[in-house]
Amino acid sequence: MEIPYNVEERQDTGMFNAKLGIWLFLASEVMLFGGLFSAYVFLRMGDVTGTFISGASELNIPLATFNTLVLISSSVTMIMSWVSLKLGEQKKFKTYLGTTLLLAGVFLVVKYFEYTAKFHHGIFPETSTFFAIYFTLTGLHMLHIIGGMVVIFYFLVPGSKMMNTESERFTNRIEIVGLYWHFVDLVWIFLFPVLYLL
Amino acid sequence: MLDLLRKYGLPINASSHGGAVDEVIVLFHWLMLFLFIGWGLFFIYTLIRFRASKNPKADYVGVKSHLSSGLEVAVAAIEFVILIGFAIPIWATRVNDVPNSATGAEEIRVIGQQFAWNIHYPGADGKFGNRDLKLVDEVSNPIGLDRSDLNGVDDFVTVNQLHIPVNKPIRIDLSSKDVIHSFSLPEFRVKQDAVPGMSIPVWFEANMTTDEYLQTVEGTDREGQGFEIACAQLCGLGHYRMKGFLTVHDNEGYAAWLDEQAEYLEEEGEDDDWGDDF
Amino acid sequence: MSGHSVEDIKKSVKVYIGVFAALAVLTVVTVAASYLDLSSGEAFFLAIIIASVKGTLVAGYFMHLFSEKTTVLAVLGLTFFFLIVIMFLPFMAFTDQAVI
Amino acid sequence: MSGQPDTHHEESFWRKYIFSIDHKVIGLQYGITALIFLFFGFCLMMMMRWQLAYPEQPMPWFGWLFGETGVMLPEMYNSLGAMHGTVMIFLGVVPLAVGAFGNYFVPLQIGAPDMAFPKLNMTSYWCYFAGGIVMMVGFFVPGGAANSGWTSYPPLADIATTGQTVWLFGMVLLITSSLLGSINTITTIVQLRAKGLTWMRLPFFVWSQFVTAFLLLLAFPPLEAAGVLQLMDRLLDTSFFLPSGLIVSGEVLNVSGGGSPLLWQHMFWFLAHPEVYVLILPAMGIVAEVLSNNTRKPLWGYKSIVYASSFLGFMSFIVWAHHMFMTGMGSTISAFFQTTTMIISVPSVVILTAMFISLWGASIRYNSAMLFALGFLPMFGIGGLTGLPLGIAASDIHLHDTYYVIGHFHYVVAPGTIFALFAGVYYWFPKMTGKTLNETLGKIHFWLSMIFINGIFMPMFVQGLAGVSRRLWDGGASYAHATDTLWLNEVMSASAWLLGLAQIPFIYNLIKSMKSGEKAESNHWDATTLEWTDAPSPPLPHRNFEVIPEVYRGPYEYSVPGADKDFTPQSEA
Ligand code: HEA
Ligand code: HEA
Ligand code: CUA
Ligand SMILES: [Cu+2]
Repeated sequence: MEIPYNVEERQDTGMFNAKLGIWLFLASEVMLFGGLFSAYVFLRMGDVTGTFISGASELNIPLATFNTLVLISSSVTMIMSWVSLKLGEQKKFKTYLGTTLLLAGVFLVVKYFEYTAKFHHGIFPETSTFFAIYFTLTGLHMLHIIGGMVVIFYFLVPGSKMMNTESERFTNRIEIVGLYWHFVDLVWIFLFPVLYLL
Repeated sequence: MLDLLRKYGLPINASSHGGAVDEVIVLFHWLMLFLFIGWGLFFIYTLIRFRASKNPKADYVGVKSHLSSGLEVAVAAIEFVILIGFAIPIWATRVNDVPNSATGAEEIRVIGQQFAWNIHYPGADGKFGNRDLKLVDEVSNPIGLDRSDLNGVDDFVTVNQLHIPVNKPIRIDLSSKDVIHSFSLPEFRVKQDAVPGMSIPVWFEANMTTDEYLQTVEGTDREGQGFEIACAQLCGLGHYRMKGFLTVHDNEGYAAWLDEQAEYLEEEGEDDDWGDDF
Repeated sequence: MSGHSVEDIKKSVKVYIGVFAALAVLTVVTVAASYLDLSSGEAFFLAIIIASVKGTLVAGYFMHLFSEKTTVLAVLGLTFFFLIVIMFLPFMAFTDQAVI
Repeated sequence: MSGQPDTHHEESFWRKYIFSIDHKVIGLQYGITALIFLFFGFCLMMMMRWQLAYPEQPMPWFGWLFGETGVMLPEMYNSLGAMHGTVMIFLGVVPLAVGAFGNYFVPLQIGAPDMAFPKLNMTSYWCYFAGGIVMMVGFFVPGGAANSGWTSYPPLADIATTGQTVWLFGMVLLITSSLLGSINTITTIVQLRAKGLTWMRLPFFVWSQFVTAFLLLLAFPPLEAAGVLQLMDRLLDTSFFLPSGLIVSGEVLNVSGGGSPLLWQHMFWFLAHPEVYVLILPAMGIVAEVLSNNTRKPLWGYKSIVYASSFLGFMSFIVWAHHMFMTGMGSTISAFFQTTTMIISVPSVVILTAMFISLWGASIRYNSAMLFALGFLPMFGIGGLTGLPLGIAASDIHLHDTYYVIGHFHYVVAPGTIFALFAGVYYWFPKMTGKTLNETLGKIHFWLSMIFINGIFMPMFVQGLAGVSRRLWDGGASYAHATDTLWLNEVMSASAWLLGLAQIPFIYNLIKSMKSGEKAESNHWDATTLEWTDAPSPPLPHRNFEVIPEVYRGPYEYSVPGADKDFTPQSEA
């Protein structure tokens, strides 16, 4: 006996199961990052020595701006890949999803340079509470990027067989990956001004 | 009810605000007792009357009246009366109306550490000397008092010995050197966490001297044991023995004690700056 | 969004491109604004407002929240409320602290 | 996230019992693991009670655990205390209430073939299992298991021995497990309800699991964040929770400083207060099922209970700082939290009141399940009522961090939640195994437990009123103000050990009945809900029902006037 509403939508809720599942997951993610942002606010308000202001001024704004644009672009290619699937254009789908993966890679590389530059200047998490929260937030965000990349890679190569066997289900899955990916983008949209610009 | 609670543990109250705290405790225990007995009687009655052997056929509807909603509203109302009438005002006087030496209070600083209470008195000038991390020496200067600061010259520091005058507001600024402790005086209805990185004031007014108190415990198991400072927050393996002593003097006694401390300070010079009276 | 026809989807592609442009522009605006000589309070609000606009665009269009089902919206509404709580209540408690 | 096709080929032992994706097997796995942990937590506590009653005397029989002298050292006591709290809550009660009962009965009660995401379900169990193992590893690292209380307040926890790091890793796994589980539960309840099973026809147990899942979903992540921060503090020398200028054992602590210990407390209690309702809501759900079944009448005020529990869940997110009144809280914020705390007591009163009133006009069958459910009511009453003076900052001055608090919450969790869980075991055992438990043994178990559990916890209020602090290695022996109440320590400890003995009939009963109990009918208790009326006992592997049932009425249609029997199943047209 199949579990109902795995692929098709339930009438009264208008959703298939995984759609609700991913939204619930994202809700918990909101609270996870919310907790960390809360820590940021709390520590910043109690920061009498000004480490937050002086710390932020040591970050590389141009690089981060570039990274923001990279991530936004990857969000667009992500949604375009889903659109292509909907329209049945499988080639285009692969191109778009591949580009997303590539952009995510670019983001990581830039981040790598940012981190190593910091380490070279002797800046580590223990340097001040500002850098502690900076490394925690960006590090956790990076883990989310890496996780997303693994999943995207899966659907690009080994998992793409399903595209032909169960196309509706595959489209649903890509939609879900997309939701996750946009969320990761969204987190960065807040991380960027909070850490770099304020 | 107060007598009942006294019988079941609640210690004697030796501070001027303690009565208000006790009053809230008493009011709540009345509410609790009332609800518990009321529902308890109902409960037992139904259990007996509606057992299956006696009442083989259940009634689909059961209770029709909505009296219970009234009861719920009543409980909520009583809670709010206690909340607004007692709780919030009491807490406001606790944290907002903190006296200081200008308003006639005795100011003392207490610095917790694993596992002792350092008590810092301002000395005759009524001003606290600066403290400096670098000066901390666990044996000779546990709080890092800076003797070169003019205000600090006559300060003295005791360990685990808190002495206060009776019938005078006492303001204690609490802090901690290492982990969170909690400064608790059960007989005075005083409790306040000592959080490192913060200095938190707590105040009270004793209305019973240690001598008077000792008379009340004469002939009991507690005979001869005066007031104590307890640590209420887990602070490590010595948490259980982080005990201090509180002595409440009458005014002359307190003045005499202060003089004695000042003398110690002069005699022993800068190396050993707390009284060896423990 | 499986109910969408091909027409609808083609239309929404245009929207996605528009959103992309808006996001890019807003990113530049935030960065530019950070070089303005604003007080820290003003800077904070400006940055948060821009970020919120960007966030709304992403959530609303890319994540289809603007046309999402009530169940999801209800869950997110609840989450958002608690997000505000965890973000600001600890900090308010902190500022109300007896003496810091 | 895939549905499991209905495969009929024989599955290997591993597939069937270990890495099973059938919610019933996973439920049983959760149940057995949780019972073992519960028992383990209980053993930790019995050792602590020796030290409390007879401070510094070598422990009989188990003294070898503490080295040559056989005396439990303070470090060890603190470890046992922290681990007792952690094990009981995170490894015992929550997995039993949510993981076991929730997993097993939510799909059955809503007429679903399985949870929405079976593989995710398996992953949650294994995360939980791994978390449990990691927690246990703590006992074997240098310095012993975590010893800073289950609350792990920094700076103490930041500078504590390695066990604390292990504890944090364990918590991250347990949190992950709970998050995955709650996503699954909510999706299942929203998506997989049988035809006709509208929200107001859900058994209250399902409602309680639904609200609980939301608490887990939204309250746990901030603690996960806090756990990560504490790990950073411990492993990477950051100072999120360490202010500047700390001096630990005479040395200036070499960190940047600038953090705040109170930040941890906020993030911890943001979870831990909702967590206590995670402990109580499923218990209330079980009690509601057992109560209506054995009173043979509908639950009185079903709707008000549903609304009250949802409101309770909502409010539980905004009362947390009542655990922090003594951290120097100002008057505005404390007024806010005192008010919300008083407000949150009202829905509990509503729920309890409705349950009491349900008894009126009943035809009460006194079986073991019912006894435990009835026992729950006054015990939760005592626990809940003693929460009130704690919720007011003024009275909390005297009671905070004393045994009064310990008494308060043990009344809600031990004779409260644990009794409800026992009721659940007695009630659903016939469904899970197809056998019945022995009633006589069950009754002995109930009465002995009831007597001794009060013998443990009632004296705690007395000690608490006297001002005896909690977490004292010597049980207060070094304090003068504890003198008068010190003798109670022996009473409590003796009761605790006798309570341990009282569990023997239960454990024996479980094992014996599983092997050779009487056969149970599929609707053993003449109940109305789907798991009894439409699923065989034990339910079919891998799909629960022969045909997916359809629902026509509310959950507790007992003794409907004019009906031919005293229960009308939900699935009866
Ligand atoms: C299941 C767990 C559970 C539940 C349900 C509750 C319920 C409540 N708790 Fe409790 N609490 C804990 C578990 C729980 N608590 C734990 C574990 C701690 C300690 C943590 C630690 O520090 O380690 C704690 C600590 C704690 C504190 C902090 C104390 C301190 O540290 O100083 C406070 C303060 O407000 C509090 C308040 C309350 C209140 C107001 C309720 C209310 O929700 C209660 C409402 C219920 C009622 C009002 C009862 C209604 C019943 C009737 C009216 C019928 C009665 C009659 C008969 C039965 C005959 N609790
Ligand atoms: C769910 C939570 C829970 C439960 C159920 C219990 C149950 C018990 N607890 Fe505990 N306790 C805590 C949570 C819990 N506790 C917490 C959070 C703390 C604070 C820790 C801290 O300070 O950080 C604490 C602290 C605490 C202390 C204070 C320590 C101190 O401050 O120094 C004491 C003292 O007596 C105590 C005693 C007991 C006793 C006697 C029971 C008894 O009621 C036990 C009853 C248990 C049973 C009846 C279960 C029996 C089950 C079985 C036998 C299973 C059968 C097994 C199989 C079939 C395999 N507990
Ligand atoms: Cu200091 Cu406990
Ligand atoms: Cu609470």
